[in-house]
Amino acid sequence: MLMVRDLTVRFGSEAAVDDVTFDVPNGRITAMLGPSGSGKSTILRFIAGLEVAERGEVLWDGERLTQVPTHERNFGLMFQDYALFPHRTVAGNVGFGLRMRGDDATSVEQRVTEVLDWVGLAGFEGRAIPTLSGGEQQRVALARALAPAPRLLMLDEPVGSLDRQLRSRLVPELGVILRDHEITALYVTHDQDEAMSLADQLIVLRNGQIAQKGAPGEVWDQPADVWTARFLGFDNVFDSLPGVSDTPIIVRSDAVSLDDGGLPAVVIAHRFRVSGPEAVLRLENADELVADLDPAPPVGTRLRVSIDRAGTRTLG
Amino acid sequence: MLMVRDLTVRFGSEAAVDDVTFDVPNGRITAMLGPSGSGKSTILRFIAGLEVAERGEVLWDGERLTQVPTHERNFGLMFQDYALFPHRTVAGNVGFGLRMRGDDATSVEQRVTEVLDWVGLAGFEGRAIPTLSGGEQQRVALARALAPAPRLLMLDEPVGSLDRQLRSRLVPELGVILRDHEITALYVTHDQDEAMSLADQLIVLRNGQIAQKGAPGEVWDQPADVWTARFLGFDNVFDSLPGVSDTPIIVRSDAVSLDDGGLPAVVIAHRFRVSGPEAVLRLENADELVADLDPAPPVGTRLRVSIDRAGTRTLG
Amino acid sequence: MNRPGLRWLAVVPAAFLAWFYAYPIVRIWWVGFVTGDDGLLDAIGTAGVSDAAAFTVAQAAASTALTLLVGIPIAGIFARFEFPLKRTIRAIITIPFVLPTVVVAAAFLALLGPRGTLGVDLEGTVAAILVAHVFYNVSVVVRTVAPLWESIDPRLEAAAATLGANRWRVFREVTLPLIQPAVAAAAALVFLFTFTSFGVVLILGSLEHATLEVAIWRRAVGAFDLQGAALLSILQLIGVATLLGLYGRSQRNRRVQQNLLAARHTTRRARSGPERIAVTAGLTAVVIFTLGPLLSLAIQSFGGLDNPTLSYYSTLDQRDFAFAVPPTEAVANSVTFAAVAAVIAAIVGGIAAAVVAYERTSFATVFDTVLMLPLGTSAVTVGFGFLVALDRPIDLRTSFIIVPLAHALVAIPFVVRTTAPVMAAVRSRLREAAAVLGASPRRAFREVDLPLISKALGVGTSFAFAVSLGEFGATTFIARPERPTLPVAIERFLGRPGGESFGRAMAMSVILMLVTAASVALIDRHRDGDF
Amino acid sequence: GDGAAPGPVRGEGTVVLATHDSFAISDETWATFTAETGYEVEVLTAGDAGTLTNQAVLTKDNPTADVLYGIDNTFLGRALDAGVFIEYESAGLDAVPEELRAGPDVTPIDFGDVCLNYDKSAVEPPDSLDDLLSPAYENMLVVQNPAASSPGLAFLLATIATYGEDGWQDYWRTLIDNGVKIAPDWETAYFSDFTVGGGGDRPLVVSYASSPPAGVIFSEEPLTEAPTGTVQVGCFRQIEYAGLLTDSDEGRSLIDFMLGLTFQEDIPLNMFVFPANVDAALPSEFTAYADVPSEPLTLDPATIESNRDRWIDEWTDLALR
Ligand SMILES: Nc1ncnc2c1ncn2[C@@H]1O[C@H](COP(=O)(O)OP(=O)(O)OP(=O)(O)O)[C@@H](O)[C@H]1O
Ligand SMILES: Nc1ncnc2c1ncn2[C@@H]1O[C@H](COP(=O)(O)OP(=O)(O)OP(=O)(O)O)[C@@H](O)[C@H]1O
Ligand SMILES: [Mg+2]
Ligand SMILES: [Mg+2]
Repeated sequence: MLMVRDLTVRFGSEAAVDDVTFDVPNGRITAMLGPSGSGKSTILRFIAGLEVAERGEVLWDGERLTQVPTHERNFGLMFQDYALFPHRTVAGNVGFGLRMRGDDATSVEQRVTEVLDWVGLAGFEGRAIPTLSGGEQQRVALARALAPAPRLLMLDEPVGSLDRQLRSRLVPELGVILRDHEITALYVTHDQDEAMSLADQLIVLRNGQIAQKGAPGEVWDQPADVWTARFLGFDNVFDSLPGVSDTPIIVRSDAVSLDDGGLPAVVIAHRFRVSGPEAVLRLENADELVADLDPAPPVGTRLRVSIDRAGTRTLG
Repeated sequence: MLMVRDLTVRFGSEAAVDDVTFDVPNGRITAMLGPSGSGKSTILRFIAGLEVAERGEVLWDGERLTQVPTHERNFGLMFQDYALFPHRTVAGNVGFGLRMRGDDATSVEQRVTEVLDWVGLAGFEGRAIPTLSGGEQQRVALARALAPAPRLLMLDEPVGSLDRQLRSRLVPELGVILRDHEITALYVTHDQDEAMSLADQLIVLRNGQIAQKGAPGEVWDQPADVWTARFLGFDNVFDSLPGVSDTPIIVRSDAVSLDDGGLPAVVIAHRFRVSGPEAVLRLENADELVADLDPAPPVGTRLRVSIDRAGTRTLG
Repeated sequence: MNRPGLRWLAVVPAAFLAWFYAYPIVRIWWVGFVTGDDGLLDAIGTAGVSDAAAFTVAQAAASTALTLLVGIPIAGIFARFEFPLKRTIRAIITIPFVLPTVVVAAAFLALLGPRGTLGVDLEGTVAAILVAHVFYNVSVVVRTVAPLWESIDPRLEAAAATLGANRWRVFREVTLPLIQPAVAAAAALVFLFTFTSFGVVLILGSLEHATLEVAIWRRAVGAFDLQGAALLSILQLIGVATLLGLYGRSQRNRRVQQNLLAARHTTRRARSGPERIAVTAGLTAVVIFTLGPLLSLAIQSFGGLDNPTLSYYSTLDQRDFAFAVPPTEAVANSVTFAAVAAVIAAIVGGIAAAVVAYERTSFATVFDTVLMLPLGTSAVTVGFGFLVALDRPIDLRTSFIIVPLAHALVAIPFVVRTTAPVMAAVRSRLREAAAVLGASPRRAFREVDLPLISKALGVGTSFAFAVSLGEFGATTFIARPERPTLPVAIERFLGRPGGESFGRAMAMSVILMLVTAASVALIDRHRDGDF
Repeated sequence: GDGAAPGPVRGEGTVVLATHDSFAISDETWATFTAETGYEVEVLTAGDAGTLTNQAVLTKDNPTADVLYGIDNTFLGRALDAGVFIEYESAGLDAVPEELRAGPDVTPIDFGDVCLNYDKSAVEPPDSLDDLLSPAYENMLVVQNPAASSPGLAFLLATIATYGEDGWQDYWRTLIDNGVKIAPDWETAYFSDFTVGGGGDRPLVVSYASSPPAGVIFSEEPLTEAPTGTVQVGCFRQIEYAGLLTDSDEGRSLIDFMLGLTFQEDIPLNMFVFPANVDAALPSEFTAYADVPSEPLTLDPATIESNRDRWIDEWTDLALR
């Protein structure tokens, strides 16, 4: 089990990571979400032993790692900006960890082909890094981090610049691989769906502090607060909603329906989503409400809507 | 108007861009989607004058640009890997284009503050690039490209590593800015929603060729083919569906409902989405069907489902 | 991206070399062959020549290997760590580079001579030559390699560590390949320098060991057999050109563009215990190695430890005898020459480096090789060449500029070798970014490349300055207006019997050291200001 | 160069003197010259005597100076062969002893004797070069490599002058068996190996007859007696000449001046050699501590020129291989 205790990392005066404590159970996948600049990469770098903390420590199965140098931790880290070796070919990059481990040439080659194949870069072995497209580079970085199957694998937005289709194949498969090899994983992502579908545990960071922590289902069922709910991507998050709730509440867009007895509102915009068009309504108290109204009434239409309580969730 | 004609770019033997032709009307935003390695960045680099083509040319308002050097084209390009100047501060990067243009120091400073403010990096002026987080760097790159308001702005996954919340603020605002300044834009993204909400025109690339081109609405209503539909992120895309359609068809997950007289199927998995859980069913012909069944029946349940024609779309 | 329109810039360094190098040596060869009698047979006939050639290559190779061995770790310490007195130490290790051989010889004999304080007698052994060469050149390695090394993105090394590479593997697999161009450059410089080593071999080396340089000098000066000398120097040049050719080939396609960072983002204080120990040990070792001999000089300049005195310094500037050059005058002359030489070298060398770095053509490779030749050509050949060649169109032979010119000729290779590797490593992507933001290629160079390379360029320039302070190259063989420099002043004192002369010579040497350290530190400070 | 040339402008009251690095004369002397002749002097220094000679030969067709000074009898032959000089008989020659002269081309200006110096406190001076072969002087002598050092060459020539062209080799072999030490140059020999100069362990060193006075003048504490003495035998005389490179009046007047008393009497304490002009008064240190050997050895410049390289090669073979 990976334990991070009271971690505080300061750059100059302001703290990038502020008293963070969490565990990652062996063989489990923890997803880390948080706004840009909230300290995700810093935490990973610290766990890898690449960052000195002002306070706090990291333990593996109870053993303090503070004195253990990076290369002896057997922690893999896929850097957000890849940090691929510019002087090595794709194969040279992907096989690096295996060679360091002392695998013999043939098995290295075999494994490299296997992993490259998986990320959809079969035949790229000989390519020079600068000739790769952005997404190809990201996949090489992913392959490089995964190849040696370290005991802990930290992935910093591993599929951020891949197209959704490729992502929706890779991410679930990645989950299977990690579980099969019992690799403990720490996974930074900006894609809620990714986190949901992959993670056993979710950590939401805010300004270097943990805003919420828990199983994905719980977190989505019970966002800790309005900020977290909004950050998680819920559209209709209100501190209160007249006539519906006077505590913080989330309303699913498909819980909104036309109802002459309902709240007065006006359509101020349309939003196009793959799932179909959505209407953005402004309520009397100026709150905005996104509603799945199909067909969406033209902008400007005044109407009344009611909210199906089943589709709402109260917070806190 | 930007015109790209018969563009073919070859690296070694294989063509990265293969006979691509398209226009970007003045002041309009065109979104470019395509799998990793499909040639998006290459096209942008060519338009900027950074890549030599085997065939084809780029024109601006009818004028051939082949002989016009990059720095005289007044085309902005935000690089996928940012290409920030490591030896300049944030302000030095963002203000670069303005200085090249010959703006005086004060107006540069002013504009820099303004743009940084917009991308949420107020007060970062003096920061050194290597000390920025990934997303912060991306925002600096975006600000740098936007600051001089070039006549054509090309953005290569400008918000890919930003959290959804920030994105959902920036993207629409970006659209407004572009339209206000009548900046013609070419926008590479992997996020369908982004493309939908922002673009006037959509270009889908596949292996360096244009798979489909058109207004976002059209494209989503009528994906050119199964590949395009799947790439655009539709879950249930079938070459044919017994008893429903024997031509290619898309089925919305919420068009699936339990029906004793329907197709026999078995629940093989659950998928968690922000919008709620989804059940993955396997039909008798081994096709997989994703269905919004709430509550989702436990995995292994045998059931029968029918499909609401209203929620289907036939292709081609 | 090949930077267009740079090739024509090559005319500047090309013209410089043609006028001040190629033409003179060809002229002197010509003179040699027309005036020569049986020199041909002599030169080749002398059994010594083949031995000399063999010994020259052998000692140069050994010296280079040793110097790299000592220099690279030190370079690493400078590139990756912050420590107190950094600039001072960097300046100190540059001092030996400029000291006259006689002085260094005296210092070494005081330590490693028959009655040396260290108790080992290296006098006249090959070991003495090698040790002296390392002593002279270790700063060449440090100052050539550090600028590139400290610009390398530490995240690459971090990535290797997360993949299980220990420190050594990280160095072997990541760092070394990335700094390889700079290492090769340093190797080339040290090799050429020791290949044409003269004084060290003559004074410290056992007298039967003669390098080609010594042989050429003996033919040209002692025997005035210009034909033999010409033949030998052609032989020498062929050797140098061959080696440089191989060097050039080895460097082709070895360039890796990378994300160069400013030193302050890549260097840090030593953290763990081992780190601290390594850094401290390394620095202590090199400082002792450098300062040891220097201190023994300093001590002698104070009349020894038993009854120290300042008299040598106080009497330095009383012009009681005409041959005694007052230090102020000597310093002024030295610094003036050095400044002019450094400026010439920086401009010509900088342009040359740009051509070499950005032109990926075979032309560039050849050009690169040619640029290095002056460093591998015997000083006497060049010096006498000046005499027979530089009298028209305008007579430069006796003008003030001849001295800095001669120095610049030797200094330019340093500027090129320190600058080009860094230039070549600058990501063209950055230039592209500048271009899309409206910067013309020239502007892009100024705004993007220059800041990234200015440190390396500064190192090159301070080398040029040092080369000139040390009076390297052809100057001793050309007639020059009587402007005695520090080295000349030192030699003059040494040319007189009596303890006081010796003391004064040592005092003058100490002044030379201080001037060197000060000017180097000054140029460094200026450079450290950059990004 | 022509009138357009930078650096020395010829004529117009400037006379250019090319000489070796160790040339030195006081400013007052030059002031006198300018006062007397109206000519300014520009001095070019150019390495050692050998280099100086070669330069003169190389620039014969387009000299860099009007007058060359500092070429000695060990190199004179080369310059004479090449005919770099324009004949000039200065009036002052009358005051110069016959044995210093070397034809109409050059004018002797000064001379110095390369002699063995000995540490008075450590050894009795040898009475002949032969003595040096005796066990009494085993491991006592340090000499310089004639290939690299001018006094070294002079001492070699002295042995050749003494033992003849066929005899000197045997002498050297025995000398080497007797533990002579060979230093690369005068500085090393005098300051590192000589017992007096630098606390070395060799009480006998090849140096100059003028070294004892110099040693007194430049000693740390004032001395009443020179710690070193000059061995009177086996001294080789080096004579330095001046020669006219351009057919110019300023050149001639410079040579005249160099033979004059002002210049001649300024020579000893600046260059530690003896003035060629017999009328020139010597400084007290010289009269007190320097004794000029009665019969110094010499060789004919032509002989030296035609054999020097062969001799040096032979010496190198037997001494260093
Ligand atoms: N210099 C090069 N040499 C060889 N192949 C190259 C070079 N540059 C790009 N390619 C190839 O051209 C194809 C298109 O590259 P491009 O960068 O345009 O893809 P992309 O659409 O931007 O992909 P991504 O979304 O991953 O950035 C890729 O397969 C890439 O490997
Ligand atoms: N070397 C540094 N000096 C100063 N500030 C730093 C340094 N490194 C990081 N920071 C700051 O620390 C904060 C956290 O950085 P970190 O990279 O962990 O953010 P992140 O969560 O990874 O963001 P992103 O999602 O954008 O990558 C950022 O505000 C960043 O500006
Ligand atoms: Mg990050
Ligand atoms: Mg791309």
